[in-house]
Amino acid sequence: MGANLLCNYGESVAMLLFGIGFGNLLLQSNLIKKIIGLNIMDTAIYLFLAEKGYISGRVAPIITDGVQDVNKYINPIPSGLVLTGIVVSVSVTALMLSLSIRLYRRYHTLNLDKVAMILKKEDK
Amino acid sequence: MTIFQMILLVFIIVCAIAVSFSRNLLNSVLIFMSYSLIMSIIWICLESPDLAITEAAVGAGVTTILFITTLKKIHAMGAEDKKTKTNALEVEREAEEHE
Amino acid sequence: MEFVQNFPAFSIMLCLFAGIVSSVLKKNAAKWLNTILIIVVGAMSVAVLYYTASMNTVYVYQMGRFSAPWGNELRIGCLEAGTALFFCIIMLLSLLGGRTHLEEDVESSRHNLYYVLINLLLSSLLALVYTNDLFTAYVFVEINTIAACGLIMVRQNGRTIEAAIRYMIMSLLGSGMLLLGICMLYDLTGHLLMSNIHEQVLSIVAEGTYKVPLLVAIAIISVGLAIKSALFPFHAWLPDAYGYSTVSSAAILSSLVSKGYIFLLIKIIYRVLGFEVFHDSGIINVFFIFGLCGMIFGSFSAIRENDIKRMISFSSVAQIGYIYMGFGLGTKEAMIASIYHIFAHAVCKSLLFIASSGLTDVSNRSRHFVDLTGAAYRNKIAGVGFTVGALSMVGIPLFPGFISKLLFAQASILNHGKMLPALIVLAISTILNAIYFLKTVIRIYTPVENGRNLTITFRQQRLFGVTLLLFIVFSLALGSCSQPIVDLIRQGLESEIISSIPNTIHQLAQSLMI
Amino acid sequence: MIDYVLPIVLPVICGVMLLVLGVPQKRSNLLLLVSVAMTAVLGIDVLLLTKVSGVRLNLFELTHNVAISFALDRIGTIFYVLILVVWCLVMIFSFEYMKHEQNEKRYYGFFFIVLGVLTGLCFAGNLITFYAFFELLTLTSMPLVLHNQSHEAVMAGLKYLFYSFAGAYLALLGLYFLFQYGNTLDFTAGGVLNEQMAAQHQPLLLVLALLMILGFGVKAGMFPMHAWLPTAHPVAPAPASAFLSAIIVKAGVLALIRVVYYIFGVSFLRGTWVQTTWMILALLTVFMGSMLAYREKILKKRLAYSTVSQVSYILFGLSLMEPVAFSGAIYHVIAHGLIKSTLFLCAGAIIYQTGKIRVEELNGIGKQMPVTIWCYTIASLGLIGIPPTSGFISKWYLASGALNSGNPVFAWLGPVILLISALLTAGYLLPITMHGFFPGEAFDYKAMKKAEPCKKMVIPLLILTALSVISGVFTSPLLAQLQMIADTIF
Amino acid sequence: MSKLKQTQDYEKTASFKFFRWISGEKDPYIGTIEMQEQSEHQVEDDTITERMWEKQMIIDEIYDVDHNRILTKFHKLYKIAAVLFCVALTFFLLLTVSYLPRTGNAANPDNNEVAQRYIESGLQETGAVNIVSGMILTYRAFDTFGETNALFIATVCVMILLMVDEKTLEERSEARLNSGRIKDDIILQMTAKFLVPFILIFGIYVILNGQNSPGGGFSGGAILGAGLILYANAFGIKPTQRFFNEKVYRIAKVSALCMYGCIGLYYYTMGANHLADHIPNGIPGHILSGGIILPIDICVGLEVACTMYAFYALFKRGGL
Repeated sequence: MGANLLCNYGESVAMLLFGIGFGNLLLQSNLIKKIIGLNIMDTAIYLFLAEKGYISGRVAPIITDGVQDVNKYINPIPSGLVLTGIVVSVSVTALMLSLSIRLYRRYHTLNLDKVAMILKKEDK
Repeated sequence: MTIFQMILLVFIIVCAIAVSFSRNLLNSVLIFMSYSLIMSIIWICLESPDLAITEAAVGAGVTTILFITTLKKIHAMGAEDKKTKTNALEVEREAEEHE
Repeated sequence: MEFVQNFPAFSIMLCLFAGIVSSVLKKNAAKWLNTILIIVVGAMSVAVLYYTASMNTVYVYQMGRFSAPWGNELRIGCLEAGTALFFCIIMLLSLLGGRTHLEEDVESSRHNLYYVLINLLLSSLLALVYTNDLFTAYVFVEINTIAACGLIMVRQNGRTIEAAIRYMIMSLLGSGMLLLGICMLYDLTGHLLMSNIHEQVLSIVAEGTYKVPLLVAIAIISVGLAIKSALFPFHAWLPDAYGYSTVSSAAILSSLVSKGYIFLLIKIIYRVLGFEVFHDSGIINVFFIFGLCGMIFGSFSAIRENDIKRMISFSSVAQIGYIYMGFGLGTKEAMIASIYHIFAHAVCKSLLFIASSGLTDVSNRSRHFVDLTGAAYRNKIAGVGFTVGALSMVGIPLFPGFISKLLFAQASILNHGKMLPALIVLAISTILNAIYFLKTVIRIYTPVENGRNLTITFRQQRLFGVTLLLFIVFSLALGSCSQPIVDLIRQGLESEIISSIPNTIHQLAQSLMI
Repeated sequence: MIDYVLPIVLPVICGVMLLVLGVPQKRSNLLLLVSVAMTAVLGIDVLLLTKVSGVRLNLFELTHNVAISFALDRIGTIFYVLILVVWCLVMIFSFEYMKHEQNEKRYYGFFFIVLGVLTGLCFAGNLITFYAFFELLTLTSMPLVLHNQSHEAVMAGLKYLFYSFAGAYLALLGLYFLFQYGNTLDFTAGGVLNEQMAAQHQPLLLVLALLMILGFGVKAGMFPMHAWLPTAHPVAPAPASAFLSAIIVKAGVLALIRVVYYIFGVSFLRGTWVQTTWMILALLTVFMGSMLAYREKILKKRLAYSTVSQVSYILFGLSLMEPVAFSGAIYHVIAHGLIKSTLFLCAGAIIYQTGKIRVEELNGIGKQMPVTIWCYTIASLGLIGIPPTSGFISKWYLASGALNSGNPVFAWLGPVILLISALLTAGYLLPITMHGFFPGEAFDYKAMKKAEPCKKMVIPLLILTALSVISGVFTSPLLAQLQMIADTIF
Repeated sequence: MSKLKQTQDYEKTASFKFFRWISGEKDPYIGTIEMQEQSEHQVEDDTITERMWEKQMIIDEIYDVDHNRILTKFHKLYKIAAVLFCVALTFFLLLTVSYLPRTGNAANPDNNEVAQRYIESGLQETGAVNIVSGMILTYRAFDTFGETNALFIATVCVMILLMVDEKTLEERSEARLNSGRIKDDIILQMTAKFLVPFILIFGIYVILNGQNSPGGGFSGGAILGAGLILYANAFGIKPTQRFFNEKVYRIAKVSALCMYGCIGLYYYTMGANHLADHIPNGIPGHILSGGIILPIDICVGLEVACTMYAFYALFKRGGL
């Protein structure tokens, strides 16, 4: 184990969240919960990025009274990436939700195991 | 500041776990909404207000609306796994007119 | 700066424009727009390919005012241009071949939306091929995933919805891991452009700091892309997704989408990490083992199948195993073999899918072997097409499959540690391929007496027949005179390696000079 | 260019035309078509064969240093002539025979294609080309096996496919390595191995040699992987099975000659454990094949087993790696090709006329169809090795070659086993003649009626029999040729 | 009968099998990959009886474990494997974190010349006070355009899935009216009447000030969309359609995206070919400043607002 686990508590939390979301996406049998897990996973990554961009004692990268000094503002790049990522994840979420609506209309359940069983029966 | 951040982080983990283990779908969606709100607060603490605004509008606002609309569509606003026959029939009809 | 050099950016933007416009067009207009678009993009790729191959250059195209470490970039070599051209050809042929099925499977109010998906898919593939920026790659990977999901579920019955959901879940896991890996790399190197990341990675490795994070980042990125391209243990979503979607979707998915991810992986291996760094990390052995398992397992489950399309899909699992086995061998020869196999498999697999659709048409829409008996007599051209594809998969000489197997074998002999398992598994999986494909060929050529099923002559489906003929000619050309293609791939890879120790100023000067 | 490509392409074109063209209404028209095509093909082949030059032709490159190239040498010529003769006679025979089989058109078409592929096999100038045509041979000869698509025929065809592909991929495994260890893959007498690399990796190369011998031996029905042969040959229509066990099995023999004498080279293999293993397998196959044939009751299956044993005579002769035995082996290729096709055609004639397939039903068959049974008898005498038939010469050379190969064990074990197997051959072939001509008292001559087949079937039989005798009498020119070949490769 | 028994054991012995193989009677195919006859492939039809049958089937059979023991066993195994995988993944990630550079440390590798240039000369080069939006819209413009297209293609997929054609839409709303399921929630409507204008104005403000203050196209568009959704939710679809129907939606979205695309193409080509561009950066801090940032922000805001509302409407009633 390295030295910085507790200094980077933010990242550690982000990784824990990533694990939780991953687990939800893998383990939850209900589709809605899977989708929530997916969102948790994405936000965890964004949290990680934002923590990485943060520099203690500096302010948001919005130029106030014309000071353009590196030592005043935090790193703007991660914020930009996260901004891009959030939009992508919301579009993916909407797609998954509409898919689950259709699945429910067809099979009256959101439990993928049950759907698999129904499909088995259809084959027979 | 860091104390506040730590509390928020602990809270967010609690939210995540609670989402995973709550029986009722509506509850988990609501918990997830609060999760996004806390996330936006954390981002304000991390000096990135753009993210905070976007997360509050997109993550906590629109996504939650979409989730809840979906729950209405799949008749899961009540308890999850007890749909009565009549409910089922209604589902059939609605599904028919949707197809 | 010659005008030709703008073409990659133009083609990507054109595809996006076409997609946007098609969303409000009528059905036929969207169809024609799409066809013309693909042809134009192909022509542009030809021009770029000629330019890069003749001058043997690799140039960097900055998307915007700002040069290398600050702005987005494209990076174009002959390998990229050739791949783009190939993707265009395959996509055009698959669409033409599956058009009649498209009419039936998709209700007419959604046709233009289908073509929107196709255009955006093409744009994302081009961007994956050309880009020089990891985060751009991630964004377009997402577009690619969503478009692929749309292609699966555009034919709306329960199975495709379920298949689309499984596909989405798996590939979202994959892209999550990919994004996390990219973020870690950014945190370690402070860059997002491949070339700059590569410099920093080299220095990190030299200093020996951040060993663990670098290793984990490489691992996460590789696993994410492997999940998305259905490497063996992660292939659960594949048979349904390919087997039940409409024909051209199945052809495009199996031959292009997964290949796009694999190509991105190749770029990351060469341009971001550098081949040596990747080779020294243990990931390469994991790829090797999983590739071998995939080759065997895919063939076995294909033998068990009774449904022709699912059988073809399972054979895709096996073929992707070949490609990753080539990565795992970890020599340049093996990499060349893998890239050649990407091309060969793309051609043959789309040919197989389209021909099998022609066969199922004449056996009243059933895809089970028993009903396919004698289908080749009822639809002759489809039978011939299927036979050609099958022979190529089995690895009969004069077909592309044989050449790729030959290249794999020659490459694996150079690597003494992995020579024996590679060769043995190669032989075994080839025999398994022979079993299930030739079984099918015999079955479709077994005549039946009762003529209850309709027969389709060439005249009734001119477009279909011509497409299949083009496919057959294309695959024969790929198999019988493969030398120029292999040379092109080698040249491209060498340019990747040479310029994989760049300094940005020099690149800028070069791009100014040209 | 033309003299190599045309003989390969023309039959294939004829076959494909036959396959895709619509079937004519009257059967006679089809036969007319086929015979015209046949005469054209044969004429052109013979014409080009007279003016073919031994120069090498590189058609095109698959990838770098993997070229499709043709070169015709003496061995190839001998096989080619044999193939042409047997092919056209069997073709004539099948004009009549195929009357009671379904879709003849496909049969004739694939017969033409197989001829083209075999021509390519004989002309092949390097291992890649040879391998390509070998695979194609498997694919194109399979439709002959599963001609009447009964379930067992299909399963037999699949079995044939499985065994052949398994063998071919064993060979391919060796071929991959030869890219590294050989200077070139062009067939050159005495081997192409790179000396110092061969010296370094001798064990590996020996394993490879064994693999390739086993792999190509599958086609020749050698012991461990012979099981497809007795399954596949009987289910085919009689002319097809005649062609299969007279010629297509010989493709495996040609492959072994190419690999052993033209790729690895005698000097590399002689005296190694590979040679010993090969000899043991060959002799085992000889003995086992005759035993199985002896206890087999169905005529065609019995003939198939005898093919297993007789082809292994050839393999034994090759495995001795010794000039006289080599000439004997090649001579036996020709003898067995002629004789075995005769025997199968006789069986076919019997089935066609009387529908009897089991040996014990054939009581008094000689009274019904004397000419056929006489041909059968002469041919079987040849196969047993009674002078003055060709079988005698070949076995004589094989035995003497075995004796003056300095090998302590096989010098005497070989001839002994050959002798035993010859006795067994007599045991399983002659009873048909005896019971056929002397049915015994129980047989009533009233019920028996003349069932001699028509001329289209008898004439090929007579020609083949005559050829098998003639090739046994006038041996000197052929032996001279074989001597020259032996001089080049030893 | 004992003899019979003997033959049966004999058939089990290895010697018998060996001999069968020798004499070529052993067939590797029989029973292994033989092509068995299958049952007819049934075409699935979406009749209501079919549905009911399935529903019944779920209720009856799926829930009891005995019928599908293997499947449940497989699921248990899968769950265990997945849990192990997740735990291992989390552990490795934490390990990685423990080796990563410290948070908030100014000397980290990611605070390099790139960030420096963005901060120090971003204002002059882009004319944006808000460096983040300046960065994503000029320096990294290509990413952002791709992301907008991701949003667009997601809308297309949702349309494919949930769109129903106009006629059924009409009669369904008729049915809604007749069945008296019309929205009349006074509190909600009053609140909405009071709130919606402010929300919309705030959204527009956020969009227009994207280059000067936090926010920009995406957040502002999302706010606008939220306002529209609130309005539609309070007053029902019909009043909303008076000013925002499918036609408006299509026109707005396509024109916005095309506009964005044209600006982007112009910007890329001009930049790549090193030609001068003619869009002034303006005075930093003013509304009309920031070169291409302001128009792009407007386009993006329009597109995002349309998309968000379209998501809601499609989810709600399968059409705009």
